[in-house]
Amino acid sequence: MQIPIEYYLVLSAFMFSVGIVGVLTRRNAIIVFMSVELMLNSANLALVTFSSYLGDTTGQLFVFFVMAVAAAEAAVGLAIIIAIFRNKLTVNIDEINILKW
Amino acid sequence: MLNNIQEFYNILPIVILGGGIILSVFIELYSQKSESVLPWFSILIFLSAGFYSLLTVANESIVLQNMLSTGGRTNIFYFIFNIGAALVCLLSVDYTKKYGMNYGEYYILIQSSVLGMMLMAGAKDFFMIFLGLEIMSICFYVLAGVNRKKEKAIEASLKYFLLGAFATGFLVYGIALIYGTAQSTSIDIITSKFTELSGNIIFLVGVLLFLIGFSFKIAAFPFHMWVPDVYQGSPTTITGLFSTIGKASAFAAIIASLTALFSGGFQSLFLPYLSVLAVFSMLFGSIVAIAQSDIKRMLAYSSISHAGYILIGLASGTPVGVAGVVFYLAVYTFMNLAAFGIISLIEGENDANLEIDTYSGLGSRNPVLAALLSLIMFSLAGIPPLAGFFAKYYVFIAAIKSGLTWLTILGIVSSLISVYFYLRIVVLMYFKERETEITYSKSFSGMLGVVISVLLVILLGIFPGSLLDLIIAYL
Amino acid sequence: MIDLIYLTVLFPLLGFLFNGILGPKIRSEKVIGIVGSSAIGIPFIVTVGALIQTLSLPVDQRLNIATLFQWINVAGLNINFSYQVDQLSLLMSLIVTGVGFIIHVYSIGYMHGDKSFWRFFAYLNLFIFAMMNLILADNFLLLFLGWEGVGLCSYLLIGFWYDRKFENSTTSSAGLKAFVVNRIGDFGFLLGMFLIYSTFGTLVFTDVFSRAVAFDVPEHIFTLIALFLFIGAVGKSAQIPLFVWLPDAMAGPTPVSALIHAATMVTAGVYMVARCNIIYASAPTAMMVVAVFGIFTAFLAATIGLVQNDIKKVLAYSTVSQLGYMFLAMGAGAFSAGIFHVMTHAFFKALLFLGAGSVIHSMHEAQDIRKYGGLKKYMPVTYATFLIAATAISGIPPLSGFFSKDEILWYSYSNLGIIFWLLGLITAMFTAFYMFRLYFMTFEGQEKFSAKGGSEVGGDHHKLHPHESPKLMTVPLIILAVLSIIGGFIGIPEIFSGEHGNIFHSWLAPVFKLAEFKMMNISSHSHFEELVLMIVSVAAAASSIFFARHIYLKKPAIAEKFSSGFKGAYNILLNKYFIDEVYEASIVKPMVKGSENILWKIADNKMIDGLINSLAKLVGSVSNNIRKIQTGVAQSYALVMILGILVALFWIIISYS
Amino acid sequence: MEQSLLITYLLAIPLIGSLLLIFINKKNEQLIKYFGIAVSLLAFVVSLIIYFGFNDQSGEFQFIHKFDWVKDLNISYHVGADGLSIILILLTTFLTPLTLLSSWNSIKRNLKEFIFFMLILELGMLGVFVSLDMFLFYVFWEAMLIPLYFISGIWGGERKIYASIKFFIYTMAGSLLMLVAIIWLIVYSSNLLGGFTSNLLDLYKTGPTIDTTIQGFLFLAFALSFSIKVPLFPFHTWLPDAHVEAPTAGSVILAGVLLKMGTYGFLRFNLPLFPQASIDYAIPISILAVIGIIYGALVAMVQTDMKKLVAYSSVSHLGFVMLGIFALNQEAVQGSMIQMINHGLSTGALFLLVGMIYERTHTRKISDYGGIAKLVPFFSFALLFTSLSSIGLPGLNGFVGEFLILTGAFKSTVLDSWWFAAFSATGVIFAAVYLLWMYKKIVFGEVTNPNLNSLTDLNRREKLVLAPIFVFIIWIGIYPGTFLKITDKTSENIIRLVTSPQNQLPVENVDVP
Repeated sequence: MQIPIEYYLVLSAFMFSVGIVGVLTRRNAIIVFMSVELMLNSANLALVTFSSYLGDTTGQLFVFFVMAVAAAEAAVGLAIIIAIFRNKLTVNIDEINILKW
Repeated sequence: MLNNIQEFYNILPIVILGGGIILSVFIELYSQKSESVLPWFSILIFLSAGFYSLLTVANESIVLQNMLSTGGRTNIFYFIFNIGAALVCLLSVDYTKKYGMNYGEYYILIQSSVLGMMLMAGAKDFFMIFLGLEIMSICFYVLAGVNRKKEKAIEASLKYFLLGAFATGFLVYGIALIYGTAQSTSIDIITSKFTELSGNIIFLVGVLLFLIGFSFKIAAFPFHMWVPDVYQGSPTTITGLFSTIGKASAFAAIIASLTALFSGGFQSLFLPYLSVLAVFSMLFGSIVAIAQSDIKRMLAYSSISHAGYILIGLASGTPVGVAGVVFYLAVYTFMNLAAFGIISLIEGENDANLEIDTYSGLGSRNPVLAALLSLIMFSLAGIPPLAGFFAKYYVFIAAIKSGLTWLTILGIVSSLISVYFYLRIVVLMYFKERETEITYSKSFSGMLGVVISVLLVILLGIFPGSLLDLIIAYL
Repeated sequence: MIDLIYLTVLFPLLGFLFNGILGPKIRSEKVIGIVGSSAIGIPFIVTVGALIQTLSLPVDQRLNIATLFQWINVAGLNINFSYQVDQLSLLMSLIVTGVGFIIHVYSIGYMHGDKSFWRFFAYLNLFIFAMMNLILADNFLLLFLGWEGVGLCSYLLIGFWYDRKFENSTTSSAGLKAFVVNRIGDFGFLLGMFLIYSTFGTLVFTDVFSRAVAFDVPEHIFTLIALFLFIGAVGKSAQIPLFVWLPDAMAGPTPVSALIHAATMVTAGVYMVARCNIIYASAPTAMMVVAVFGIFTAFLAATIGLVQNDIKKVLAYSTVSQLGYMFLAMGAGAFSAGIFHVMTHAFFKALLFLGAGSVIHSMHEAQDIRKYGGLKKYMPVTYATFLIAATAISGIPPLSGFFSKDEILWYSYSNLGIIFWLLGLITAMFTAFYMFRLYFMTFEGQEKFSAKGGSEVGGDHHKLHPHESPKLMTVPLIILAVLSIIGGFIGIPEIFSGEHGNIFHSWLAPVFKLAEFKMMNISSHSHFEELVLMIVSVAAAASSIFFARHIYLKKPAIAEKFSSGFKGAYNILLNKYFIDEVYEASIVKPMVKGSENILWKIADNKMIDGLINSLAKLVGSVSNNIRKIQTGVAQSYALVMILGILVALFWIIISYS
Repeated sequence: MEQSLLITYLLAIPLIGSLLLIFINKKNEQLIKYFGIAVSLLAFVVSLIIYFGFNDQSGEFQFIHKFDWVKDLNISYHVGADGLSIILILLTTFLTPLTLLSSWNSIKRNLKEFIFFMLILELGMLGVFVSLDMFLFYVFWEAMLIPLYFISGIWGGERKIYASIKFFIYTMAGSLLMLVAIIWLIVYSSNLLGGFTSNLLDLYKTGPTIDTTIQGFLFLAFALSFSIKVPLFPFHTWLPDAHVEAPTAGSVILAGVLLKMGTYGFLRFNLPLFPQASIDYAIPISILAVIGIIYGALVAMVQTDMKKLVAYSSVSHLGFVMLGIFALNQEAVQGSMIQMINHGLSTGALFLLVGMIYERTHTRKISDYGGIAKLVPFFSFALLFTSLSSIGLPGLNGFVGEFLILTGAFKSTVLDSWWFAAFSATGVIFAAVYLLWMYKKIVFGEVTNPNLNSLTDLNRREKLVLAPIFVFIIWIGIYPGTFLKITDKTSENIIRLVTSPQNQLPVENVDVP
């Protein structure tokens, strides 16, 4: 018995909103970055679900691209966070606010 | 893959760019004085790609298994991106020396970001759009923080990275939903299915999320918060890159993917979204710009309000509107590049001379620069006979043609407010005297870049027909 | 000679240009004087020639027009610089050029030694140019050009000695007052012209008057036109309520007062009313208004004249009063009588002023008659001519004053009623009284001027010894005296001269025949009544002369008793019923204060500017606190994005659920 | 219609002149001054050729020269002139050399830029008067702001920054609203004419077909922009500041020509394009004009600064012109056209004189002066003569215009009430009061202020500046036919367009966008 598609979609939507809440509430830059990755993965989940239900491979193909991009983003993001840390000895987003108004 | 030689010629600009990037990496690896060679090499690459695409604007075709379209509007965008990038490199030749950040990678990153833009502009498939967008964004995140020593730059790149990735999350989720409902990621198939899908809420949410992803990129009102900080933090030439061709590429992607959506019967669907965004960005941009004391931050807010004007063109949803948007992007690119070019020339060592009052009395001390900057300021304010005016005029025609008179009136209210803060710079330069002397670097290439862009602005102002006919011919 | 009439206008202009441009370079006053006077003399000769030629023409062809060139030609309005030579304009130009010439000669003497001698003659010639334009014009617009031109020249000439004080303010402010009050009158005249143009479609006299008869225009339009034009006349000829400028006009040199404020300019209003007789005739209410204003001004001015102590002020109020008489004549429909009084008044009033001028000249600018006395033996010619003029103005036969004034009184009695006649009689008595009061205080009685007292204004303080004025000044006096005597004989009323005896009346009759035809309401009064009234008026005048002689010659104490007795009344009259102060307080002060505080400070600066500046400040403050949204923390940016997204999602779901 | 390049030459002269100016080096100021005057005189000569070549029997546009600029929007460089443009061109090219001559030594700092901006300003003004393409008109209309902004900003008085920004934003606000109206009109007529066109002559055909309510809004949009420029009553507060702070040359050109742009705009665009709305709004605008006349005169009476007084007098004089335009009959419109020239001459001369005395004493306060008649006789004569022309003394130019306007307003069927002419005629009285009051305080009386004794009378150059203006003041006063003849057919044409708009277009069921 095939699991109806809505279950997966609800799961991915839930994961997506968890990611959003993570971005909004957490202070640490790395945690924020992880929650963004979480959002991306929830999108991957949705893509895979659609691809399997539609019996069409483009969705899965797209997931590969998304994962590749996520990896690249991770590399660059962490490099930036390290640069911030080396410079200001903190990764807490609230303290990174020289540029304002 | 390449089913015939003609297809190869069509995608030659992208090939030139790709080859350029690889060659630059080799140059960076093997030659010692790569810092002085690379800028001119990348300018050469950009110019050749730009003019080649201008020459072959006639042969429109779909290549790479209808992943990418070439010719027509795409080539025009290619031309804008490459000329803009060439000017950025020209401006940053001496600028990078001033800040000690003239590593070779700076230019490689610019070249790869332009490659990403070109992919986005010509995309016929959401794959290509996502891919192009990500290539560009990642290069931008790094370019923002190129000057590691400067605290502001790093902060800017962090903010840009976090919020950029956040927006990409929405984009991908949007694409997923669209793919789910339309069973394909190719834009043509999706547009053909618009009619029956217009009732499907999942599809509409998908399109909305996709649009939100890009609204972040073009800095429309609710998603603009990152712009002032990133533009102020990152090096001036890079800010020029972000605000001009970075924004233009985002618009190009929206046009590539969603024009069918905006015109057709669906205009009423997303019209409210676009016009609300346009109104808020215009008014917010110009009102807050008045209170700014740093010139880069002021220009950041002015770029937000210009995004609003371009959105008016999009909201009109007609081919005339799209032509208006393309023309506006071209003019806006050259205006902003000239403005940021002049600021980069005047900028002292560590962020000196960025305060607006440092510009007072410039008229008497350096008349040429002052004249160029005031020309640009008048053009940004949209005063004839400069290009800024014609761009706004054309966009307003498109808006009124599709009945958005009230939007145009709000448009002129915001441009009236913007006249004040653009004029404040001119007032400071010519009407006020300044006691203390400010030092600024003499840089031939920087000046050349500025002069070229100002000439382009004046040219487009006096003969708008030259570019406009081209755009309309290949709508 | 008629088509050379434009010379009468051209020569004064040339005189003005010559004196105006070359004047400062020519040192000798002789050349300037000769050029100035001949610029008026030659036009006098041309006018006489034209008169002779017109006399030779048959009665009905005596109106011819000499057109120079086109002035304004827009749509219906077709105005040319063209001059109309008919009985009325010839008569007026005779007066203007004749009396003008005499006064020019006189002023060569009077203004001797003045440093801007050339400027005086330039302005006088310009005045004659404007006056000739006024009386010779063949359309209302050219008349208006002359009308404002004379106003300008009176402004220039009143303020001629621009650095001298005049009654606690400067001569130039007196000039400005004259110009502004004239301008108020011109405002009314303008409205009259507009109404004429919009009803008759033209401004040329001949067409307007022929259409006035032909078109069946409702009477209230005629009344309105007449009243508007009358406002202009009131402004120009100093009737109530706009007469306040004439007494102040005495700030100018005496020849100016003689020429402008006695003989010519002030009579422009009377000429205009006479010229538009058909309009007034077809508006009886307007005629009544003119008459009432006339008699009331005459009476009021006469009362003020009784107590004035400055010689020129007395004459000024007497002019206002005589003008009142002329308008009374116009109001009574006796146009030719009015014009006759204009002529005679020009002669004796000019003489009075010139006489006063020679007195002031010899007394070194002292003008207060209480300091005069017994000048008879020092200045015989002035004394004699002054006496003739005084008797003439009082209306003692056989002098000209009697004929013209009596005719007016008779017509006012026959056309308007007993009250007008009675008031006219009382005014005549007052006139005789103050004229002879002036005469006796100046020429008769013992010398009240202290030997060593000098002139308060300029001049050296050497011992004061009055002397007769030089030849140049006395000859004009004599000529004018002769004219005052014989002037009356050309207008002898029918009862003495038989059916067509009154030459003057028959000469002007064609000009006014349209009005006569319209009025037709002459009630038939017998000659006997006319004779009786004539005797009564002469007796009244003679008695007031003796009464004045009794007070001012025999017992001056009575005058003191009178003035101290009726302290209040005396004071009111002396300060001319405080009219100036009333105007100042009621109109000028509120307007100036109002426009300064309310209009400028509040309306302009506060309201309009305030509104815009506050708008700008509002935008500035809004931008300052919106700016605060950019807190700098990346998460708050993300929060704003999410809010935006939620709103968008919410909107999509609602609109499509 | 044969193409005549005369007007293009007229526009080219100041443009090429200003560009050549850049190559003259800053040092030899004499050459710069002579060059500037030579260029503007050359422009005057060309405008005279145009004047003599103009056939005043036909009310149509002449000297048309047209070529495509932006093909897609059918925007073309389309210039031509009719009677109204000819007299205004003559006024511009007549006043500019005089202003340059008058600011011979009053402009000390960077003279080259000053002459450059003056020539560009002249180009902008001429452009506005000759352009027959709405887009081209708008380009010149706005571009002309920049040079004047710089002139009053760089060489102005103390509060020059506030005044120049206020002037710029004030005019900009009005013209932006007009831009929306222009675009709306172009879009609307694109349905009727098939495709965008901003050619004024075509728009004259489609304008009247718009239904009255929308026509009303468009009329108001245009009217706002022009009445700020005129300035009509409530929008006039920028004028006194702009005048006080601008240098002499700036205020002469500002008063002489720039204020006429507003009235020119009403005659060229508002009336013919929106005939029904013009008739509906004739009375409200005339009420504002009459208020402007009286308000301007009253406030002028209490001014302490000479330039402010003359500025408010301009508000009053242009109130007359507006009244003339909206009386909508031949006399009034002719009167308003001639009055534009008169105001240009008399107020221009007044500003020149104020500038000349300011050069000597560096104060514009009326109270600082007194009794200078003896010291500077020619100046006093000149000031009196100009004040009289400005008051409207018959025989001088002011009267001809004022009389025609008031007669027209009196008998105008559109206003159909006497009160307009009656109330504005009181302006004639106030004009006399404030100008002669100022004249009395400055010229007559004793010399109170000691440092006035060093005053020198006008030198030959200054007399040379004033002479031509005085000649024209007398010429228009005595023989206005020369100028009335030119604008005769044009005003007839405009009135015909307004009172009986014959729209050649077959009006199908136009769907309003």
